[in-house]
Amino acid sequence: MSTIPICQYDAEVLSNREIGPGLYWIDLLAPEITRHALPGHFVHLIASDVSEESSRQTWLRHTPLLRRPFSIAERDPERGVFGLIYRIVGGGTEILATRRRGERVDVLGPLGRTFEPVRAGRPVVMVAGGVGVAPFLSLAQETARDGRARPAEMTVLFGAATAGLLSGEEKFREYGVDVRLATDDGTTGHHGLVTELLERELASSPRRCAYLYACGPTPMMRRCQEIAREAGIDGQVSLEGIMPCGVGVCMACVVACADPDADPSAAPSAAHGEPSSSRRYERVCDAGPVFDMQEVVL
Amino acid sequence: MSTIPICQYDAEVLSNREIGPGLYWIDLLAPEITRHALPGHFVHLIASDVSEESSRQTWLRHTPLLRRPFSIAERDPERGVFGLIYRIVGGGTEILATRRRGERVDVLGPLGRTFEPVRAGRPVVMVAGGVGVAPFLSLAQETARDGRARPAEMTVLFGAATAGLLSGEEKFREYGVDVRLATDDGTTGHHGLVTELLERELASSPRRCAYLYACGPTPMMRRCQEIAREAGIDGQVSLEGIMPCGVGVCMACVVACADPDADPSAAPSAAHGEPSSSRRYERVCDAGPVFDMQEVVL
Amino acid sequence: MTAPPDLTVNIGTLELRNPVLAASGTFGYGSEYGRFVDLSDFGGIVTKTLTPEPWPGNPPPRAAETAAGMLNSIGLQNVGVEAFIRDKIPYLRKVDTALIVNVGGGPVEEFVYVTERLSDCEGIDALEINMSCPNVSGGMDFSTDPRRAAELVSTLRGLTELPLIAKLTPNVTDIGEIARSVEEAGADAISAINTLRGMAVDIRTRRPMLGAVTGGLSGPAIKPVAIAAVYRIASQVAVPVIGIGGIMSGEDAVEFLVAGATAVQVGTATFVEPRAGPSVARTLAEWCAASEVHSVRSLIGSLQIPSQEDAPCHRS
Amino acid sequence: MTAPPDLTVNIGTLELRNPVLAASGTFGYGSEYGRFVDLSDFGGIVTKTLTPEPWPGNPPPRAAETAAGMLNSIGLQNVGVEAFIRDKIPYLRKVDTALIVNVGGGPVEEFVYVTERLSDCEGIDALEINMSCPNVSGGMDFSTDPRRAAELVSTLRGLTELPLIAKLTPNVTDIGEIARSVEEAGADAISAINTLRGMAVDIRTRRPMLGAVTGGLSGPAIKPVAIAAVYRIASQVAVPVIGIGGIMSGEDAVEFLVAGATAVQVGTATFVEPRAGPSVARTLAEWCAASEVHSVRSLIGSLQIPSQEDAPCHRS
Ligand SMILES: Cc1cc2nc3c(=O)[nH]c(=O)nc-3n(C[C@H](O)[C@H](O)[C@H](O)COP(=O)(O)OP(=O)(O)OC[C@H]3O[C@@H](n4cnc5c(N)ncnc54)[C@H](O)[C@@H]3O)c2cc1C
Ligand SMILES: Cc1cc2nc3c(=O)[nH]c(=O)nc-3n(C[C@H](O)[C@H](O)[C@H](O)COP(=O)(O)OP(=O)(O)OC[C@H]3O[C@@H](n4cnc5c(N)ncnc54)[C@H](O)[C@@H]3O)c2cc1C
Ligand SMILES: Cc1cc2nc3c(=O)[nH]c(=O)nc-3n(C[C@H](O)[C@H](O)[C@H](O)COP(=O)(O)O)c2cc1C
Ligand SMILES: Cc1cc2nc3c(=O)[nH]c(=O)nc-3n(C[C@H](O)[C@H](O)[C@H](O)COP(=O)(O)O)c2cc1C
Ligand code: FES
Ligand code: FES
Repeated sequence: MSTIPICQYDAEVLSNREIGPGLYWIDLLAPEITRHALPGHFVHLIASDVSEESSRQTWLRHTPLLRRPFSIAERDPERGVFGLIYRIVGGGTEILATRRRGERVDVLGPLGRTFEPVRAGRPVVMVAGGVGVAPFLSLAQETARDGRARPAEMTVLFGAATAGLLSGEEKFREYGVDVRLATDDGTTGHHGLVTELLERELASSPRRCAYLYACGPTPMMRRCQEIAREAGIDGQVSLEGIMPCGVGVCMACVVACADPDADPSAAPSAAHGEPSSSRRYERVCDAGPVFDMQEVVL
Repeated sequence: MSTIPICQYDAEVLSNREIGPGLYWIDLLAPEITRHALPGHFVHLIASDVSEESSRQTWLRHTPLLRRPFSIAERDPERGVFGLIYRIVGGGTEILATRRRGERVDVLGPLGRTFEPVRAGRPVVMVAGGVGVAPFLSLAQETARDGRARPAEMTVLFGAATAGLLSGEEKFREYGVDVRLATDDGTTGHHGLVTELLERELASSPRRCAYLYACGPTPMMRRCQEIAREAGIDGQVSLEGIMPCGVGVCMACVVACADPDADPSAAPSAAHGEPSSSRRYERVCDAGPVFDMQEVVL
Repeated sequence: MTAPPDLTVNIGTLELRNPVLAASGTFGYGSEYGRFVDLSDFGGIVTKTLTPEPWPGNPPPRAAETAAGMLNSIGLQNVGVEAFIRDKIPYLRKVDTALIVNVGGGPVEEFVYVTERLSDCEGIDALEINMSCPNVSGGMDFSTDPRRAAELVSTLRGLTELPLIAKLTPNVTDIGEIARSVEEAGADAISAINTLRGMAVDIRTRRPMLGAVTGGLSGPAIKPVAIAAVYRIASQVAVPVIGIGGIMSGEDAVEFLVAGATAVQVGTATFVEPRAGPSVARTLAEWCAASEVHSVRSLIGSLQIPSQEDAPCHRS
Repeated sequence: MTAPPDLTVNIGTLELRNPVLAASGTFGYGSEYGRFVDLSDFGGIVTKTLTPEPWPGNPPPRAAETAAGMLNSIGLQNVGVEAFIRDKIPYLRKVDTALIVNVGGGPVEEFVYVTERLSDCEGIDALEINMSCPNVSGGMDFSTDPRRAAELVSTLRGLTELPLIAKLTPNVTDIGEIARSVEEAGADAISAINTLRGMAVDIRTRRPMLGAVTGGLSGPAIKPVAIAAVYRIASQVAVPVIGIGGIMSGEDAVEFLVAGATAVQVGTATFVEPRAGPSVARTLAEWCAASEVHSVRSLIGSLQIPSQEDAPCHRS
């Protein structure tokens, strides 16, 4: 459980615009959340319109029912604004995309465990698949902002299905981060998997990858794990999980972890005659979403 | 089952505006429905946004789930437009009020049994409570249009909680219909019940009331029944009922009727040892919403 | 594009053009929606439960909307089997789709009477037995007791050559047990689920929203319960299962088929969208085409249960 | 405005500040939401089901969203009773609200162990017995069999002075029968309902959406089922009933009270709105004030059943 104060905030939509096919960027005014947000943090928001002065039944205002988790992609602490990048995949994101400037969105955050900061002298590579780029935009921005490390020590390998879905890459360039692109359809950059870029990078300039971050589809992260293990590189992954509560109470969002002795609720009880195991289940919303690269079983 | 063709139509919203506190008027372009609509007909519409090109799950597009029934209040057969007057009472009407010009509303209609036409030489009184005025706006308009009776032979007694909810009365005046108003709070017209206006009218000029129509809250219609019975006047009431299907299949919208031998499914079976009764249940959507004044048990 | 997917399925000896049926009580006697919906787009139509005599039903109000669902307490208002044969069958015979007639009643004799009257009636393709009516007079409840359920089915089995489909209630401890017993008694197929027992209160008047106090819950809200029931039944019996509950789209139908259903019925959705049945059939076909599924038969019971060797324990 | 409405209610000897509790499994051990929600706004808090030892739970995925509801198959992942006493009770003792600890397990001995460990633990106001876990290992299911349910309750009754609340599953033929048997066995109150058995399928992968295949349905979708259960139980027993299922607003709480509940629990709604419990309590108070209800106690079981002399018959 993190010590950053959690805040529920009725954030004002400052802008909400399509930045690629089915890809959106939303800016939300929420000073109290913005103030404490660190790279890797996510928010849990209500996509539907829940304005108080409504004659709708409460459940009807909450359709779809559950909050939706999104990684913070950018923040402007002065203005108290943070930004999210999201892709329309179902009802919640579709409704979110209809929210207009001036409307309010109920946001809970900042939530979760954050990335290890980038350190001077330890060049990092970030492997981003699709909207998995979000937390790395934040990591790059904060690193550029606080100056603890030179942006030049950061490389982002960014893959997506097609060129239009690589929105956000220009921000990395602004921050001074080195960007390599990959697309499944070859419309730009490497024609193929982003993990192939990683292999190439490690082969050509291993010194530029002393630490690895990954966020994206599970097969991508699994491959990153393998590559990191083989190359003996430390790193972190940021995971997704179905998150009813987002704050660690419901135990739904778990991922299997390899280390057997971290959480007392983890050790399977041999007393019940159940198979024992060296795995435990950790909550992605609370122990994660950022985990040690090799700790999680993907 | 009426012989008027039922049509499901993706009607375009031409306008949708507030005409009183929580009271709205919507104009819908639906030539095929408009063509056959008669006074007393209603439509069954989907309040939520059900556009086909959506990534929302089907159930999510249909929230709230069921269609909502509304009486046709006006039509312009030339333009193919009909109008509804509706009050926001819950989620469905609240969402309907957010539908904008140019959007589409899925409408099923025209549905139900219609009013006996106004006949020359048989002066009628229409007693309207609140949005119960809708079918009488239509009755007045059609009567004025087809010229079969003189509008001067029509009187509408229109009651509502407060003056602002008497929207529509100006249309009666346009049609040349005599209008008397009543409000619960006395903001305009008679300070009291609209049925008191009816009693007064019957006492002062009984010849102007050879036939009675009523539509509004149940207590109002019950009182109209009594008054009509005592005065020996024929007439019709237009009822409401919870209507899942609107087309006579689900059997949910029934009202108890006094006449024992109209519908074969009505006679209670003594064979099962159930109490026999002189009542039967009739579907409001199909045998109604317009019923003979004395036939229904309110 | 290659050949369109094969949508045909079999319920016993009955072959359906596609696996989508209209559910009993939500499609009247066919003619009402037949005024403006093409009935031949359905795999079949199940008519409103018939009792021996016309039945007046429950006091209103009989319906209430709930979150993603609705309650009803119609109480089987129907025209009775004689009027059905006289007035409704002639129309239904002309419709180019399978006709399944739903049979109900209080005591066994009523089911027997209706079944006998229908069994030599031309144009009927199967009978569905509504064993799931929650409150029949006399307190006899055929589908909550496996023995009584089996008795009813085997009695009717002796009376007709038509395929017999037993329709079960979800309001039981183990629907799989009831399914086994009706299968043994000779049911050719099992329909599940009927509505869930439910209730709503008007807090302003402090009265029940339904005249009959309690009623049956249907619509998308109950789909997860229905899928679990179908999955359970399919694991217990060999006869085809017809899945019912909250289906609104072709994707919903696929979910039921993958969980073990051979066909599905569309109920409440038809009130929302009179062409829901045909639209489910069409989007099912589109989904199959897009997913390279050449025959819907290959979907039936195709659920993949991931191996759980990863899992430290199973306790839910 | 006159005096604010009296919201206090009694569950046996336990008086609650207001009738709104946080439901087990949806409020962790209090401290998680305690970081940003004022826990003293609750009538009480029910903690996550405890087993004797820490329990790892089911394989993921453990949740799936459904129409107006959600499925979960957590599988009772919890820290175990020892860690609870050591790490969680000290915090909970300081919170100014009633503390109800939910007790679970597979075999009876596990319930016995947890109950004994908790019964002399300071700060606990009542125990809720989770008899409704759908799939406990060994196939023992306490709340679907009235005899076993009674045995469990009477065993625990002998071990503690704390009020005992039996929490029942809706997945039974007659929840009223189970309620009667646990009342006779000494339960001081009955909580209903736990989740409905449900399932969902990912049609793309043809896999169940839950690692455990089936799970429990909760949220607004199940409210009508919960109200019917509360109404049925209240007609069968004299002890207080705690209503649970889909509550999101003060109006929902009123519905449960009028149907027969003495208190309510808010579960899934808390995920949507962390202050759902306090907000239900507040809007309940507002509703009472606006409706001139001076004490919520006067709402309990105040349902008016209209006389049905009008009705030709009752068959639903
Ligand atoms: C910590 C975290 C950070 C995330 N950050 C981003 C981000 O920055 N940008 C972005 O576009 N997406 C992000 N996601 C994924 C995003 O939450 C889902 O795409 C979104 O919830 C889908 O909602 P929907 O209603 O459109 O889809 P539906 O499929 O209709 O959702 C149905 C249900 O499944 C859940 N769900 C569906 N897909 C996912 C998923 N991939 N992860 C978790 N739950 C899911 C939904 O929350 C909902 O409960 C993140 C997820 C997590 C857990
Ligand atoms: C034949 C007919 C004609 C009608 N004409 C008009 C009209 O011209 N103008 C107008 O404002 N209203 C009219 N009504 C009432 C209107 O249908 C309801 O006010 C509306 O359905 C409420 O929907 P909601 O979602 O806002 O309310 P909610 O209370 O949230 O609705 C919940 C459910 O109850 C049903 N319901 C609620 N109130 C009524 C009601 N009074 N009658 C029937 N069902 C109801 C809804 O349809 C829905 O299924 C008519 C009703 C009928 C049956
Ligand atoms: C208004 C209504 C009436 C119904 N009447 C019957 C009936 O007469 N006989 C029957 O077997 N099922 C009846 N049902 C149950 C449906 O056939 C179906 O099993 C149930 O509604 C679940 O499906 P759905 O969620 O698609 O509606 C009725 C359902 C509704 C909503
Ligand atoms: C994620 C989740 C976990 C739950 N865990 C428990 C539990 O450990 N013990 C228990 O008795 N009930 C548990 N429940 C059931 C709830 O306490 C409650 O009975 C049910 O969710 C219905 O209420 P709701 O619709 O308000 O959520 C859980 C429910 C959910 C959604
Ligand atoms: S989402 Fe509830 S514990 Fe993580
Ligand atoms: S609304 Fe279905 S029969 Fe009238």
